[in-house]
Amino acid sequence: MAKVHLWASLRRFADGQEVVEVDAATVGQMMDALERAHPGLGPAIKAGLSVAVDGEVIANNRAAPVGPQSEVYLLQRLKGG
Amino acid sequence: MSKIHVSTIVNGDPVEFLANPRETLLDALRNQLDLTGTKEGCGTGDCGACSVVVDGTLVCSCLMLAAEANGKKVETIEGMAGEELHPLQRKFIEHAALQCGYCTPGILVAAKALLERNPDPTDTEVRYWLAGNLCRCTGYDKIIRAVQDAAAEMRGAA
Amino acid sequence: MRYHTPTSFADAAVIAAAATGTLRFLAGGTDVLVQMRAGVVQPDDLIDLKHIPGVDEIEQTPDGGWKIGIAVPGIVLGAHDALVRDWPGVVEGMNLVGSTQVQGRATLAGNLCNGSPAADSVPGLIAAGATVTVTGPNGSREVPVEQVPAGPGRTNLAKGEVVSRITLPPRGKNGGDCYLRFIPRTEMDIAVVGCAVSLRLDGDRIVEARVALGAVAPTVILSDAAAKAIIGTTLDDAALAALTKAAQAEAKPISDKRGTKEFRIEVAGVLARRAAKIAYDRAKGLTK
Amino acid sequence: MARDDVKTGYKLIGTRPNRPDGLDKVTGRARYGADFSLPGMLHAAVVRSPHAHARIVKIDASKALALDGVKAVVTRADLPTGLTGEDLNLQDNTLAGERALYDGHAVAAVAATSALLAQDAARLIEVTYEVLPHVTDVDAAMAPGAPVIREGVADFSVPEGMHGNVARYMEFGHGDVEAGFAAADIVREHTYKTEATHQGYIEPHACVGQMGEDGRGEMWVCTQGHWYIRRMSAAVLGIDAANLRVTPSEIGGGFGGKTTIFMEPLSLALSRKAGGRPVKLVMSRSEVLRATGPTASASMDVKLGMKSDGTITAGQVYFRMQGGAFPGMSPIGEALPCAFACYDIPALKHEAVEVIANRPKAAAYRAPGSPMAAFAVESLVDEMCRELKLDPIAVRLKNGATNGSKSSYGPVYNVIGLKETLEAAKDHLNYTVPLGPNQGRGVASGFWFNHGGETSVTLAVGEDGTATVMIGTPDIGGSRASIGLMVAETLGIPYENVRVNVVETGALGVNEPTHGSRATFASGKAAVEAARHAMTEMCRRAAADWGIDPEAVEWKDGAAHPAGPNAGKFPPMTIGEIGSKMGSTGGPISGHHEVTAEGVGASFGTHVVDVEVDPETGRTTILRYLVVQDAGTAIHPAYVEGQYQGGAAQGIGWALNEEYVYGADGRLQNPIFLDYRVPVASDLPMIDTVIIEVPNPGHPYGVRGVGETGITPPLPAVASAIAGATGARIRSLPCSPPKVLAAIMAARA
Repeated sequence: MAKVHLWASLRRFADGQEVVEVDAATVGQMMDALERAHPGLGPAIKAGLSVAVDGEVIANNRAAPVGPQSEVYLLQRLKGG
Repeated sequence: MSKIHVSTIVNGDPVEFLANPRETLLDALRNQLDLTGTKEGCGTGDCGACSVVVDGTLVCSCLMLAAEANGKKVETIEGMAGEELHPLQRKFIEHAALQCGYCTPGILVAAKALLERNPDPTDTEVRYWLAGNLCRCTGYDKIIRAVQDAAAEMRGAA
Repeated sequence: MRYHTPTSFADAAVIAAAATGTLRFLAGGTDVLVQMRAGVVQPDDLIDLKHIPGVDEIEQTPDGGWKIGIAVPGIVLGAHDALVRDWPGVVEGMNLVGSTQVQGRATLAGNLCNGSPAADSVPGLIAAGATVTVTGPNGSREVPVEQVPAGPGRTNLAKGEVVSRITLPPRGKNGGDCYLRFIPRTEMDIAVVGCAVSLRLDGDRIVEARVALGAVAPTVILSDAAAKAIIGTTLDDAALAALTKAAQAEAKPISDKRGTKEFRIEVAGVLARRAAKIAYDRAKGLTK
Repeated sequence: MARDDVKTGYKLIGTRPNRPDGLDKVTGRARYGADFSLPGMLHAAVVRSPHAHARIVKIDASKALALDGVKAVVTRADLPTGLTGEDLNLQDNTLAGERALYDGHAVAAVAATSALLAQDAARLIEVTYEVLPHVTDVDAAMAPGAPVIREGVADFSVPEGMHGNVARYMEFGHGDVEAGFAAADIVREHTYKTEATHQGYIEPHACVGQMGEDGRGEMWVCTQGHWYIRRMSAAVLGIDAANLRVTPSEIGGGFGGKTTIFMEPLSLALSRKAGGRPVKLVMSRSEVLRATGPTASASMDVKLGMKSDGTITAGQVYFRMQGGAFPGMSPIGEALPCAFACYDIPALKHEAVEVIANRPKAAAYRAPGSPMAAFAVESLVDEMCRELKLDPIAVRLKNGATNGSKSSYGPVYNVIGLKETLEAAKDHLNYTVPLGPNQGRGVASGFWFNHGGETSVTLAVGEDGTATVMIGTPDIGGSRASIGLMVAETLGIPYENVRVNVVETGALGVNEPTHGSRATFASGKAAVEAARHAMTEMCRRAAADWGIDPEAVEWKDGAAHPAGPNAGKFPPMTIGEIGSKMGSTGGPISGHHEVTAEGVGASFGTHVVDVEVDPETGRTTILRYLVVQDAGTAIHPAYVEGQYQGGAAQGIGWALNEEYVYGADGRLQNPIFLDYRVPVASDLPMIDTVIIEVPNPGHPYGVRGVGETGITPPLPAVASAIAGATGARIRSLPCSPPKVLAAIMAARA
């Protein structure tokens, strides 16, 4: 199970958990599983999220692999000037 | 509102057009004469993108009525290069002294006017002469270097 | 908008007197065109004064003073060596207006008649004791420069009147003047505070002085108190302190986007002190 | 053309050839937004609200429409209804609905046969307003009793009980900050403020739009991203994206401000109403300053714990930012992760709220959020270094992030160059020049994530062996040159044989704008892949000609070669030969690559500035300025330096004199360049640069992207240098002379 770290202000949508464990092989599956487990996270996910999987930033790729031992951090979708 | 007949020499060519009395020289150059190399950045004389030379004097064409150009000689960026680029133009390319390039025509026209008065300016003199030409991309560093390099080349050639 | 190109001030005055809508005179145009572009002013009549003979000339009077045409741009003033030698403060004030490009157009008369309390050329003219010739439908009169501005954007000229010439008095011996302004950048700003000092020496002692402060009141202040603070002195530290205090007491600024009231008062004193020192050194012939 | 150094073995990358658009730009031929004209074209003008907040009671355009030559007026009633989310915000900003939300908010637009006539007509459109209470300051907008300027702006993230103007909330962190503060020798806490600034591109927004009654249209526009213009304009007007063809002009600067729409759909709406005649719409400078995206203003609390040896034990920030009258526009989501991105600190807490105010809809501005965050955090780090008499570079080296550090916002830094920038700054001559009276030195580091994003590139091989590259990221700072260098390096052909064109929306797949420092990184990466794609095909053509297996052919130096002795002996087949006969070997040869580019490399820089402050007037002069930044690989070093210098100049402007000044009436008081004071040439010294190259493993040539980080350190570095010169710490930007003088006098008293 991949460990998904939620930033603090997201935790209230996941019963206060800092880390949610999900079964997923890709970033897309991970997002879908998160939303199924905690529908309150839906608006945040729909607003657009980036992730860091095992330290590497995945800006926007649902197909990027997630391993069973992966540490995943959710990040705001980033852009720039 | 009757229009005013304006007869001028632009970059050596005689041109005539009818100006709205409120029309600026900048708008006439761009819209009537299709000389769009002269740019508007502010319309208030604060950015220098519209710099042209009228009867030998560097001015902002946004601060002059088209009607006032009657009987005068106007030089714009389009008249700067002959068969070859002016040394300033060449040095601006070589020194990467432009990024977006929008301020570049005005700066080139202004720098040329400077070097005609003062062929060997200090960096400070270049900076103060060009203080009315805003550039937001370069931080001016490469512009000053390009002007000085062109000045040195022109002095050597003279 | 009607665009007029009279060839005499008498004609200009007649056109101006007959105008019923919004009227503007065009000398350098660096203020009028900005106002037109912004839609702040939409003149019905615009009188271009540059077709009047002599408006682009600088002429020395028999007594050693100077007559300056109303369409002489800053860049021409700055290149006039004899004028700069006599009145460096007047010329440096004008040359601080806007950019090189603006200098190619902007004029003393326009800067004065625009009515801005922050106009850079006006304190120098006032300190110098300059006058302007005002021509109206009924003839001309001579007016001290300090009596022209009435408040921000306004002058004391009557309908149909136009400034037709600027006259600087003879500089005479042992005189010097200077104009300094404070701006946040090095160029391209409107003065937050301005100060001009003109003085004359007898030996090391100041025998005449005029001090004008800009941008610290609705119109430029000609300060007797500040002048008195240095007249009779050698501009020693005590005199400079008195001048600082007098200038600060005279300043009645407002806080606005360009600076706070407190800042303007403080800096009015600083500039008065600095300008007086430069004018003094010029009067002594130590500097240009 | 010799490389600046030879360590990489590249032939072209690292050289400084002339940019392909240089000639057009020095001769006035380059066509920018306002330089396009079409037959039958009309000119438009926009009516804007003079009130910060007002209900629009009535719009009467009858007098305008009665003028000969006035062809169309559009108001909100001409736009479709039913939009939601950001599409609705974009539409609301394009033309006000029931309420005008800021000074300068567009209310109506008019098209006429000349620009002067359109301006006259705009003045004749009578709008009746009912003025409503307003608020413009970030802290005032959250204060109890502040008018709620729009109901229901809070998104899911805002906890119960916050002010009605709060639109978003964020919190994250790690470690035990209380324990960290307890372990510190000194704990210091201050509030820092930055005022809104504008990107200040010299080219005002401009476009020509044409649309018939069938809803099919075209637009020529200055923009950083024409697919964004297409998508947003289509949404605002309720048309299909495919029916709008958008061609980017040359762009006269953007810095993030041209990544979105402001008035572009109005040209199309007016055109449609005027029987399909093209409509040119050009903003004045005051319209740009009043009604296009400045950056957010910010109010920021920072708390840091430091041991006497300089070890930072914990950090905490609470940022409040307003991004105008629309939610989602302030960069809190960027500012927070940037706050401590340069550090490896065991315990951190980040919190931020976004609040709306009666100001224009903010847009991205060069490293959005990072300069403000850096001003707050780096200023406090400097204050504590001075208090503890520690060298600011040594403290940053001690606490700085390095390879393998876990970043403050989650990801682990792979290969980064922060410490290299600090070491180079420490060793630079500028750091050792003795300072005179009233002089001070400031140091700060800065960070930007960099961005990949949606990218499409196509490369076509010509019959003569040249290559045409079609990219979709408008070139602002020389990216056509850098992409041309990478393609030429990859293909092994001369730089001059590659032409890179920025093409319109009808000619290429979707692209994000030139933003996030991504053009040379992402379009460059995709262009290299497109070149490789073409190389594979060219190898296949050669193999077919030689009658050998395609795998037995390799590409080098601009030609297909048999790979190894077993492939057979054939003379190399050049790209020119392959191109000349491609019609008879299977048809035209192209490569293409479409990707959401990943693999960005984080960007770090360190700046050192020396200032002199006039103790009697508070005026600051920049004496010396040094930018040290990691480029990854500098493809075209001259344009890398240009980005560093330009970023520094913008940051200096932000630090010293640029600010939005609002009156008590909520109107912008300085909407012209006379009073919105960007640095002029005489304000600045030469800006020294050092390019650090720690290649990014996520790019074929190691590119990181260099556009944004440079604006970040100047804010705190300048303020710290002023503190060094005067003893007075300015915690509220800009460090304008009245503020500095007041601080000096207060410190003396």
